[in-house]
Amino acid sequence: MSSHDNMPEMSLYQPVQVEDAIGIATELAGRGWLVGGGQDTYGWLKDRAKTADALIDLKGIESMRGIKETADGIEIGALVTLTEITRDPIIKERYSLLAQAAGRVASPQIRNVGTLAGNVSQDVRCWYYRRGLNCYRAGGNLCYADTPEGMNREHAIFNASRCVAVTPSDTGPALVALEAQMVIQNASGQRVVPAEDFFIGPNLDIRHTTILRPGDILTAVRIPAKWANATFYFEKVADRNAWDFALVSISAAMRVNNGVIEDSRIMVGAVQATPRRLTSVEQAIRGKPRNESTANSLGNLASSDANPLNYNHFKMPLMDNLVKRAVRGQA
Amino acid sequence: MDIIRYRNNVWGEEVILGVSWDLLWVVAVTAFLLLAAHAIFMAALAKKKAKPSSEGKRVNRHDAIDRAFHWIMAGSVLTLIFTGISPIVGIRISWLNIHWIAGLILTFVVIFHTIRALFWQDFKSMLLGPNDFKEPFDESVKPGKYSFEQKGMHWAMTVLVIAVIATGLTLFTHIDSPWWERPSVDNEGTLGIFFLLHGTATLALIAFTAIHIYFALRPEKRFYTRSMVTGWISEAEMKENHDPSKWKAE
Amino acid sequence: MDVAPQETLAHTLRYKLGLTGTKLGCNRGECGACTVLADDVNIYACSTLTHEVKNRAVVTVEGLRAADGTLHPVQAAFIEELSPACGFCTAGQVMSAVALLKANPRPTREEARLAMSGNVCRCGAYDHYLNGVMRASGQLS
Amino acid sequence: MTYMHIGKDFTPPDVEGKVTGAARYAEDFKKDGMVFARLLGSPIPAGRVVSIDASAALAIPGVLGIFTADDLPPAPPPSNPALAKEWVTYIGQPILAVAAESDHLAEEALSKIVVEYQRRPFVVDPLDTLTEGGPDPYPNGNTLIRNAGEAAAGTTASGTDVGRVKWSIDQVAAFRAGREPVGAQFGDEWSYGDVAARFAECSTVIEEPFVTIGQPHHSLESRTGMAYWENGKCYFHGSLQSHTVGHDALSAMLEIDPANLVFINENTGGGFGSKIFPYPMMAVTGRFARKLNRPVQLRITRAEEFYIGSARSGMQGWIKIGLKDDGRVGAVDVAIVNDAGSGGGGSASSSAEHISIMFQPEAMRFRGLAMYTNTTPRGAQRGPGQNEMAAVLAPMIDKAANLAGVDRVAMRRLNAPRMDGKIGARQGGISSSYMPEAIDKAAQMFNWDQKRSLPREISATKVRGIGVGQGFHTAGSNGYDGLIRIAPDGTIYLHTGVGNLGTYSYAGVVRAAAEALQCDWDNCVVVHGHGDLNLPHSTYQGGSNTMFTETRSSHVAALDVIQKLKEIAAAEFGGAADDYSIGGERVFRTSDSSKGMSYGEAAQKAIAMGGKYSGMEYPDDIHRTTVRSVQAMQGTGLIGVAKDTLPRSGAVPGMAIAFCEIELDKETGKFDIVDYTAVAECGTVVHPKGLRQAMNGGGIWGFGMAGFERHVYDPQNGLPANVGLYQSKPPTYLDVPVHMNTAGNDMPDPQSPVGARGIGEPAQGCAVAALMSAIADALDGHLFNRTPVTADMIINHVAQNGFNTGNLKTNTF
Repeated sequence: MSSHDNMPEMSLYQPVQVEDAIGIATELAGRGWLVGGGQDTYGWLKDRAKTADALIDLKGIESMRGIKETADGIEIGALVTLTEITRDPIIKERYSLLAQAAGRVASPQIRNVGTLAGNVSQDVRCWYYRRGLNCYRAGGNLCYADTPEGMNREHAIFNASRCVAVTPSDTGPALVALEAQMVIQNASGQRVVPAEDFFIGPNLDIRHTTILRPGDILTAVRIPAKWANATFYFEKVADRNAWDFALVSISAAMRVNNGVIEDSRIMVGAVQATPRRLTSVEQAIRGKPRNESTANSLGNLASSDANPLNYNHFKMPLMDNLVKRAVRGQA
Repeated sequence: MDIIRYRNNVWGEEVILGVSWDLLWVVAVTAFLLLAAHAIFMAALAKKKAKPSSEGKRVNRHDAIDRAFHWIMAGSVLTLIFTGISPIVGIRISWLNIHWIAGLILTFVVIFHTIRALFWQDFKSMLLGPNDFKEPFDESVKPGKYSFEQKGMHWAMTVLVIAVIATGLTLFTHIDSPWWERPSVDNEGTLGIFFLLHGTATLALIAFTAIHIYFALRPEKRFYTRSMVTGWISEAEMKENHDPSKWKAE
Repeated sequence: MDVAPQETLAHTLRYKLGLTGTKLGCNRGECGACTVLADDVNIYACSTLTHEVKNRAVVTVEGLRAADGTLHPVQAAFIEELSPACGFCTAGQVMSAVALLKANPRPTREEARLAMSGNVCRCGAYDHYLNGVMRASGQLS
Repeated sequence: MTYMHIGKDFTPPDVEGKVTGAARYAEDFKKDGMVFARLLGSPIPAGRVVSIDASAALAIPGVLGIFTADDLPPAPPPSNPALAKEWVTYIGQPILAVAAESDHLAEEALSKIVVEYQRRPFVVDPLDTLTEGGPDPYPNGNTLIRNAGEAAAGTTASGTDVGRVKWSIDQVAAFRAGREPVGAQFGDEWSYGDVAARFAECSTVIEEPFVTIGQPHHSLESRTGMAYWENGKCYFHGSLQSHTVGHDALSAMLEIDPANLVFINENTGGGFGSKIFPYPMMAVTGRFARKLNRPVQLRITRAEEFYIGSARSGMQGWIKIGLKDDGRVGAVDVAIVNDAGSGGGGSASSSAEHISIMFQPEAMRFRGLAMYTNTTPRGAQRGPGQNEMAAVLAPMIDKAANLAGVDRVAMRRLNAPRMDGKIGARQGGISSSYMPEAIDKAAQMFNWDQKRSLPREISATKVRGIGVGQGFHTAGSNGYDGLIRIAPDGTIYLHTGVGNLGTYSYAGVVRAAAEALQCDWDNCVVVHGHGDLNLPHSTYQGGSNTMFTETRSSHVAALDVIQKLKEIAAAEFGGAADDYSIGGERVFRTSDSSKGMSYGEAAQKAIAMGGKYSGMEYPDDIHRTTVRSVQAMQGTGLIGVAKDTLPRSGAVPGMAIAFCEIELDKETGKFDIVDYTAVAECGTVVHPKGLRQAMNGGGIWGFGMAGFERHVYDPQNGLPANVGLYQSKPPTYLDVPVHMNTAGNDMPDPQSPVGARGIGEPAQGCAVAALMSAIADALDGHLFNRTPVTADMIINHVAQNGFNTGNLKTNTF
């Protein structure tokens, strides 16, 4: 078993036009690796747990930067850093949910370079998988985490399909809650996909967490005006308050009128491979006052159909508690 | 191109992971080329023979229950092949549950068929005897209920289906199901061998399924296919293709 | 100087330029010992390709002294507060503090704590580094 | 007592280098022709190396060679070999090193080397191997047995072997369930007093199980060495906590005369017990350099630091505590099984020692056993034994005190050691203790009386927890050498062989010499960190040991200087040495201060007089390391050198008391530490900022141990989960208090010339104990019986979902 600290030899492309980047990515296909902030790239490569022939550094592409207002909301360039999101006046004012989620990612230095696109595209954090073991997600025949004695405290309680890893993204659930649209470009053009469909679970593709395929580049994220200035609740519970990935996170957007919840989108992170939408909770609170009693009436509705592993039962009460906090509006 | 895929196990030892899916393309291309060659050969060289009439007296060839079995089996096999291949070729469907449910259906119908064939059907009519081997070389020898090719296809399918079922059931025990949780894997190499066998049998099954479908669709054999839908063939078709002395039709 | 395409900034600084003040604690972006500034923003040099910052102004701990040799106020304050313990994380702590004070010259202690939170100190000298930040920003005397 | 230097803040000379980046650590050194070495680790938890094929690696241009176990003296179990061959006992264990012209090439070579292994059964839980029929981590057993004399602390044990001990399934089951394993075999036992009789007198008796984790050190500098050979001498840039005390051991590892080793180690990026003595990897660095005849830098990765950096031993135990009506601890019975990893040992006896001194039970029994497992080797880590015991004991003591109806702090004060305190099996005495006063001081700083009556409920979901805890470690020794040189220009060179592990004690201790010499600190130069700088034989730096031990050796060297100054002055001005005094860096006739000379002039005179004055002669009881240093400085000034033979008796206790107030969120399992107050009972405060640094740093370690740091092995395959920092979870800025409030008790210990004892380790013990106590308090006294208590456990407890404990194990947190 070798432990490495050097990057493996590989080539580097630094295109300045998105079309060039797509061309290179298409040509390299599976042997190319897109780099935004790179914060979920270099560890994989240094550990030799994944390999690629070439890095395609997208940071030189100006068209993928910046946050701009559109007719229906805003468009955030894929290369916008998490720090920029936390500081952007429009996002802070209208979509504070996203700003809060971005502000809880990893550490300041990682937020300074880590991009929104990278945060939603990052790979799962299952420790077996990250060790470079040949599990299902790595193309193998088995899962080391979901076994009678597997150490799976951080793993999924819903929708596992052979792989039990969870989505590590803090901004992903927030984007789904805001009904964001993901703008994806490839050689045959551009397509716009709802954030909800952008994330995919192991039942659909055990080796990927998003619908992106080689040659696809996530160039921007659009957030519609629908949830602008809505009532938001974000909370992330992690072991340590810096660096660590969520044990469970909640991203909720609500339309509250005269204290009554007219509509809501309640998303939970880190309980399954994709952001989990709690439609049953959304229905249960529709038309109800946003208060303690509505929150308490939910009981364990959110976690009732969970399927916990050996060490992650705590995620059930934790997510129920976070849902209650979101519904009643305070910690 | 590899035949077998190898990976390191949890302790860095090289073990078999399974069959190389490159072979899927080999099988697909080979089967296509062979069948295309056969089609061309038949079209160009085979002498035009008048097709026996499907009118007239009907002879029962397959009971409804056996036809149902066949089509359930066909459906489950095709479902299994499609769901099994989709993740390999990059089709994103939620395949796993469909796959094992289809596998269980296949298992049950095969068990049903086996029992029925052994006790209620004319089991001997499917046995391959020395005489059967004369059939391809002597045009005067006509088969009983099943031709040499049909018997061959049946037994090949039997072996392959049992192989995929046996290996598939073993693999099924290694995933979560409504009845059990997945176990720990003591020996990844053994698991890999099951994957290898399942994959290899699947490749062969795909090839034979392709051949089977091809012949089922060939004009001169289509009446058999009809009989698998309707249950009967015409007396003319029977006389043309079978030796009534060997097939005591009811 | 020849920089390989995949080379990290930390590697270039330490092994090509001999700027060994920037430390490698984990080399995975999990400790902060390699923190440097790129255009006044603190980043992990272990998790940045040198080619990524070729058009940016990179400052390491060695580059903080004034032209006349005077220590940077953060450095002076860290000495005064006996902020470093073993010292291995110190360069990174200094750089994060410098980045913070450029963006926010008079942070509250809570703001300082958030801004410094990407730097682990295994010796646990956090209180002393925070004192140093408050001193460097003129809020502690 | 009014001191010139003691108790005053100062700026240690190495701080500036740390903030400017000029301070150099082992991996910052370059040497012409230097090559880079990397280790290859075992992918299997147990087995043996069958063969190594490095031909493909060696065929790469620039790859210079490999170094295997065959290049080292044999190291049969239970020694922890630098490179394994016949006995591979944990995943990540180094098998070989490879060297190349660049680090990049060395790493490329690693992936080209094919090692064939034969696997053996493995076990990662100490109770699994202890159970009859359970697998053994070594082919010949599961525990260390001594078949000869005791080995020195921290060194590779000699006269030891691997043996086997098993318990019946019932005994193990009882132990796991928190009951006494009746009749079970232990490896280490002691007791004093009539335990049964004292329990009979107790009105409150509790019995509890407990488990603590093994915790990786993860010093921020992953251990590195750079060695080269010139003219038969080995120059070794290393990373140790101690300096000269390791010299002979490192020489032995390299099989050279100690005179031919130059060990250079001015800065060390953390050690926390894992670098007290030379560690096995250093043999590879030095010997590989000799084999290749090139300077070799061997640096390891963060993951390798987890594997070979040693770790705290986890423990699993059972305890019975009896309190009398008035809250006095009548008797304690404790049984501990340690997880010794694949090497090293447990510290169970030290755990019991913590109880014996902190609560002075009238009678006590201890039984301990250290089991090997196929996990990373264990070694000393900040208060080994004592601190993890402090962690699990604090909430239990709270429970007992509450049951007995005594205030938790009053109960601790009642039982705290006083000047006549006793410790351990032999109930020996201690040098001094002002623990009751320290408790009073801390309770007042924390405002215990007011806080304990605060409502527990803060809001619908938040509860307050108030905790108190104590830490202890023996904190001092004696018998090392002090060395001082006054140069002809009057500069005072204070030589110390103390290492620089980040506590600034290397500078703090020589302040005791400056104090005795009554000299201006600006005229002093601290000489340390480089073998060519003529350093004395100084103490090992572990066990909070330095401050007491080395202020003594500094003091005796200073006394020697003073005596020589007076003799020189007497030779110049007549009379007896006793007629002279010092002051203002002069030695002068007490009755006529005009008859005197400056230190510089005295040094010039010393050179002229020769003999013992200029180091031409030296005491015959000083260590050979010191002898070499004196010899190298002969005739260069006034040399003061002496071995510490000052009187000493009893254990030297370093102690601390801490208070903690937390706000715990019952819905998320998270808590904020809103007040942390601690007082060190460590004698006179030598360096106030340094003391706070030690207390605060120890506090952070305590918080990490109590609530965050993890040690996880998968029992199915022996894989460790937390090789990286984000999985091991050392606390960050955001997990600890915004302010920490720490101070010293500042009561002098009579056995130190400046009254000082050490404090490094109790600083963690008191913090982890106080936080564990506060968590239990916030949850209505619920005992988790383990550390760490992470958010998930608190959530499970609050939810009462029954999923909290499972089997308590040392490697599954």
